[in-house]
Amino acid sequence: MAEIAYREALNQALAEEMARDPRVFLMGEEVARYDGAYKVSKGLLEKFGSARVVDSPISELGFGGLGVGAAIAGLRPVIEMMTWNFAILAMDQIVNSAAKIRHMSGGQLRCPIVFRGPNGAGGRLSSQHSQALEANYAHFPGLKVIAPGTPADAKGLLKSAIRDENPVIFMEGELLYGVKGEVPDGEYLIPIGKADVKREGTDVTIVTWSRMVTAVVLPAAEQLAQQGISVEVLDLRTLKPMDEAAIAASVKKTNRVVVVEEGWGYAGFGGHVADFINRECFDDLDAPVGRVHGLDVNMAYAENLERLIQPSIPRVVEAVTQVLYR
Amino acid sequence: MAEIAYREALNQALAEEMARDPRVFLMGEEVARYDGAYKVSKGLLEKFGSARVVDSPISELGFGGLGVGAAIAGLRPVIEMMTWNFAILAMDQIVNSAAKIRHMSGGQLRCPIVFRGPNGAGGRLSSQHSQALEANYAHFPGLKVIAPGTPADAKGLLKSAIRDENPVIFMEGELLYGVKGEVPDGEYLIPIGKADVKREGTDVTIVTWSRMVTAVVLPAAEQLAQQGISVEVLDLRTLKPMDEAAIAASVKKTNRVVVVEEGWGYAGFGGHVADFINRECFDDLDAPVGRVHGLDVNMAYAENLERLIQPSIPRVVEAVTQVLYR
Amino acid sequence: MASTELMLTMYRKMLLARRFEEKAGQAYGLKKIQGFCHLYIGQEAVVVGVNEALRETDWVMTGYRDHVHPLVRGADAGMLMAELYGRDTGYSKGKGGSMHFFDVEHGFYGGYGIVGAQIPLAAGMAFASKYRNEDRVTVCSFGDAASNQGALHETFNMAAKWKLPVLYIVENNKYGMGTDIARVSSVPDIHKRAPGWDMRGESVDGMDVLAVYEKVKELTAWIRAGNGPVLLEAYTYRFRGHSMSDAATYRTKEEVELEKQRDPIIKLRQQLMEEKLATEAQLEVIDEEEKIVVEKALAFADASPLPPDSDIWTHGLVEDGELDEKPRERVLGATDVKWPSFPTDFKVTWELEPMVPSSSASKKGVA
Amino acid sequence: MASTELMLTMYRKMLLARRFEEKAGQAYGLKKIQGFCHLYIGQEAVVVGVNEALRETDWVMTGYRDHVHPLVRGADAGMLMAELYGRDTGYSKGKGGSMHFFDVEHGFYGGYGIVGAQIPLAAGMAFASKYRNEDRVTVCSFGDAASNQGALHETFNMAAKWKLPVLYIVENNKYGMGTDIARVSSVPDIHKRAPGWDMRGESVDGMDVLAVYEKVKELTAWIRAGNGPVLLEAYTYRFRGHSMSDAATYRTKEEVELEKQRDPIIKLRQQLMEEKLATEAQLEVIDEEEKIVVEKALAFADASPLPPDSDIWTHGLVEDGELDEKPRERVLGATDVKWPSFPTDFKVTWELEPMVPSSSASKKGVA
Ligand SMILES: Cc1ncc(C[n+]2csc(CCOP(=O)(O)OP(=O)(O)O)c2C)c(N)n1
Ligand SMILES: Cc1ncc(C[n+]2csc(CCOP(=O)(O)OP(=O)(O)O)c2C)c(N)n1
Ligand SMILES: [Mg+2]
Ligand SMILES: [Mg+2]
Repeated sequence: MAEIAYREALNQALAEEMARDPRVFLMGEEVARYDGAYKVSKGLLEKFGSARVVDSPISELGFGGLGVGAAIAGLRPVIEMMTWNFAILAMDQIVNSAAKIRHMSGGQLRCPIVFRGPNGAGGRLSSQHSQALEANYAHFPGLKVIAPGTPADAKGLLKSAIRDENPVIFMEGELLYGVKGEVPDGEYLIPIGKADVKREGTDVTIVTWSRMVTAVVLPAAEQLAQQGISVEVLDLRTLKPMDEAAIAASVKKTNRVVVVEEGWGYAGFGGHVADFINRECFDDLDAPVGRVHGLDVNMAYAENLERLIQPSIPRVVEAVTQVLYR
Repeated sequence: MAEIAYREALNQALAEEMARDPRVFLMGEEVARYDGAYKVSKGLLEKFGSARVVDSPISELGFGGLGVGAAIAGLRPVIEMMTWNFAILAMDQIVNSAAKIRHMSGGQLRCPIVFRGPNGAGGRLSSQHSQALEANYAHFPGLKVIAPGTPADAKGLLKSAIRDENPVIFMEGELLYGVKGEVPDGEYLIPIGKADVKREGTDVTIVTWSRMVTAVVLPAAEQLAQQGISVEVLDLRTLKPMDEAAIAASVKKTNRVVVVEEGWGYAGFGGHVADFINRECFDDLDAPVGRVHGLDVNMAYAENLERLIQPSIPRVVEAVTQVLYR
Repeated sequence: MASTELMLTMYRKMLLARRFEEKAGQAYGLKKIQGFCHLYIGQEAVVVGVNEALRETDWVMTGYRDHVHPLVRGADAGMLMAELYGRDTGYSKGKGGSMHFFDVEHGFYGGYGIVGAQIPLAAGMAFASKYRNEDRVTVCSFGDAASNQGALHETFNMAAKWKLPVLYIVENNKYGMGTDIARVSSVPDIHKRAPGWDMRGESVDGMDVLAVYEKVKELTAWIRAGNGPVLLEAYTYRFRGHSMSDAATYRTKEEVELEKQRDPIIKLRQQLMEEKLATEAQLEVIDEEEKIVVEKALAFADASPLPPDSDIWTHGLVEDGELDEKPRERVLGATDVKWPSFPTDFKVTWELEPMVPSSSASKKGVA
Repeated sequence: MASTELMLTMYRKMLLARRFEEKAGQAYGLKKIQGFCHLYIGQEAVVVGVNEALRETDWVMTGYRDHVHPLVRGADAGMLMAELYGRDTGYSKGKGGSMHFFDVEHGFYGGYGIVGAQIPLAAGMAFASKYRNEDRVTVCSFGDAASNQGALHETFNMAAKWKLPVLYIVENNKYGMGTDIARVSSVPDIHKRAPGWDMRGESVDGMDVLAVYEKVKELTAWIRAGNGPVLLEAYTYRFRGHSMSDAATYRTKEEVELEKQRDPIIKLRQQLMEEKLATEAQLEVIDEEEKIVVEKALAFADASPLPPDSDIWTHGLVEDGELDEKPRERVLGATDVKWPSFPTDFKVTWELEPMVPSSSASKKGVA
């Protein structure tokens, strides 16, 4: 097992799948000669040539839709959105074309495509560049939504996403690209829809995903352990479909839950998770499900404001303490 | 009090506000000479002229953004989206410009604009034309979201929305336009953010909004009354900000809740409501919050499938029975 | 030049389209068809002229005014009508309805309800063809009003830059819903915008099926030769309202009457007779035959069941191992279905742009 | 022709811009500024030439490469620097940072981070001006790569059709991030696309401040006369990377060196000296003075506090009765602040299109 960065894990996944399947191509802004704005596609142009690693114009709706067209015509596009903030421009093609073509055609067509790119805050980028937008896509039938938090999950899930027969929204963490972790060598696939216990515990379950896993929740769990509180950390990894069995099993064990997410709480994905637990695990719950999320305000540039708006270790610790009624 | 249709109530609101304030103008596809695709703007062109009632090209992103520019320059645009399905094309300008300009400018600018149009199913229109998309907008800080279910609420709230200093997402019910109801004569304003008890009851609260109020929930309540079950129907009317006090008060009284919405359940707005109740009214709850929502699938054209996919009176009755443990 | 046989084929197909649509309109009045229903009546010369100039292996797509595009490609009229009725025997099993026809077997790829959304999709299909080095043209129709969608600008730029084998046909019927295109377009002759994307732009009388046919023959040859995309504007007219619920009072009676004198079916009929290529009786027979086709289609749709209730759950996500639906095989048990199959192992030989070593790229993340 | 005084003003402003940006770059190296930071160095002639040709009452907006647009309009350098530092004394109280400068007092309306998003906004501002019958031009800059956004197509069509008083300036610095515009645009000379919208398109040497000034004088006069929008392409070059984190290795050293010989500041300096309009010593004094302005700006920013933590909650929604922030008044206690105020009672006299009775419209709902 090698320790590599999240961006490198993604790069491996792309390179391996492109080598394996000539139908796979990568398109997006700056993905080819520039190696990607975040260097995820480093070296791919040299390896696979200019028809398979394509620098697009700044035309998110256009190349997003072009990808969908290529997918229904038998290719397996990976469309890089420089960030999900910009992908809002392409949302129509994602939710009205990609997510609906199989259904509208009565099963005549399928649309195997991956839309991928960084999600969430990038560090002092102010409001237009710091949005975690998973809830918006998870809402639509016809899509799968993935948000890996570690290099290994990033690699294993991107490979599965590329092989999937459906449109997949693959949300990377803008601040995760440089984060390192162990990644199994060689062919490594993680099934879509399976959560992962990142830390076992008995007193309380924290359900989370993406950057929150390593940046906030695991350190908070460590801190809580020192106070004698045993936290189970359940990393959803896939948000749609959600691993309800894994959540239910953990709740059965700990009887208390906090959901931690980077994005806004209002109509956020955490509310969906909490609602599921409250309804389906009601009898196992000893306290209402707690939530920690980005404050429901636009992101500010100033250092102190940006820090305060985001979920933090102390806020997670506080939420856990609260559901434990301590 | 006159009994008028929902579309007429909206028309009155527009006409009155345009007469009152020359800064108000209406722009959108077919709003002028055609009187609006759903005839909401009937007669306004004649009354107010071609600079204040403007037929736009089919350019949602363009005229959506044009509206935002006009708003920061001191006008009060009402931008009609022929339906919210098409407004996805304009979403970038709504959530990245309108919702953020005051914040990004540190309070130098304000953006008083109303984006309005029909939301939800329209009747045998298949998947691309039958989406209830309130959750997607409610997620963003910087926006207000309104979804009136009756002609009176439509009029009172549209007038308030036009006078509001903030960007407002105003979602009408595509199948509500012809529905009639009593509307107070003359100046009639309803404050944004206030829910309304549409029927008082003691056994269970149904929280709902928009078309579900009259089409599904009130008839279900009537039916349940015949079984001796007293249902309180709370119409949120405004989804953001949500009238949390009204919800809490009703739950305190009934101890049981069902949330009913037309849209998808997965990461839907109903999950947000349920999560709020579960967390903030936990001690008042005698049963987990029940939910009824559109099935999490794309809308089909076939008559039977379309009917089954949508929330229905029997499904609401069943959900109520369930939270009552009967 | 079109042979007599071809002219008769085109005459037959235009009549089939006309009769099919007339009956669909009637069925709508009887509420057998519901929702939005956009008839193509008046515009038949465009789709028929285009289609006869194409190869079987070419691909076609359009917006929501989509009944006739698959019909003239060979789709089963009964199954199309059944889709309008929302029946299990429809091409999309009743999921799509009027706006979302798909007949992949005959290279018809939809049927899209978001104005202009098919424009980038078509470029993507053409991209796939070029990527696999196939000799195939993708033909994408859209309306005059759709030309003001930003997606068009973004797509035409890419299509032209990458020389994608796609023929865009703007079916300029003068109106987007109730709005005269000249009221909302700064350049209402849309093909005149083509130079802005360094794209070839052409126009044709869309009420003259032979002219359309000849023009598309020429343009597809040009596209097949690797010259890149073309925007062809076909000037046409819809004789009915925008959709079944539109009384179309924004147009004067006189205007409509004048346009009806350009009826493409009458025009071709006159030509066939004047040039003595067919007798009136012969042409009458064709009409009768096509009327029977449509009657049968109606009967088929009427006799067809609704989809099973459990179908609400199907065709959302593709499950492991799930195959694609082949409608004619499923419904009619047809054994002659040619379903597209694409290689999964091949070499990409297309160089989208001359290779330059990426060593010139920065090594640090940036934005 | 520009007077000597005006030439010296332009020289001074270009130097102010250059020195400001150089120091901002250094402060970025010291991590006093973080996130994205896009310098304008090399492009100063565009913004200065444009601005001197405008009136105080005209409006200006641009993308994220926005430091210099407000600076040359009269914004306080210290408060701009404080915004870059994310301090309470910044124009946006530290909420916006580098990409979101706003100085409404001086008619600078932002500062947008979504490529191309300012294009429709500017049309809306021009719409408002025309609606209120104001004699005002809105000027909107964007980059060469932004020209491939669909929003541009949609907006240019409306702006041209409605003859909105807006001047679009495409600051063609040859690259969008790391991509040569000619690699992704089928028509890389963007003004040549203008006829596609029936819009006047022009170009100018964006390294020649006098040429820019003269051209904009002419074009704004034309726009003020009611002729509609114009697209002006200014050919320019950024001497630095796309943003502070871009090493810009996608360009050769030779290319950059060659472009630097076109440095607009050196060019004007030579011209002033050759034409004996200023001595070297005089010009040196100007530079020294502007350096001091920038030093003071840095000192001001350095000495400024962070915004209070409670500011996370401010400027989300406008509360009842809440007034707009006037940054210079708030921070410097300035009393000479001219804040725009728009009438709330007026008559709209603009006829966007000749009135035709709407009685011709259908009375039934339709789509
Ligand atoms: C993005 C979007 N906006 C608006 C609509 C509503 N709509 C449906 S058809 C239409 C008019 C389109 O006219 P045109 O492109 O000329 O095609 P035609 O109907 O004449 O064939 C409109 C506005 C839509 N379906 N999608
Ligand atoms: C919609 C969108 N897509 C992508 C980006 C990322 N991005 C920021 S600047 C830029 C390049 C823009 O180049 P150009 O328009 O030429 O302006 P310049 O930076 O040269 O001034 C890109 C791709 C963005 N901010 N918004
Ligand atoms: Mg049309
Ligand atoms: Mg550039």
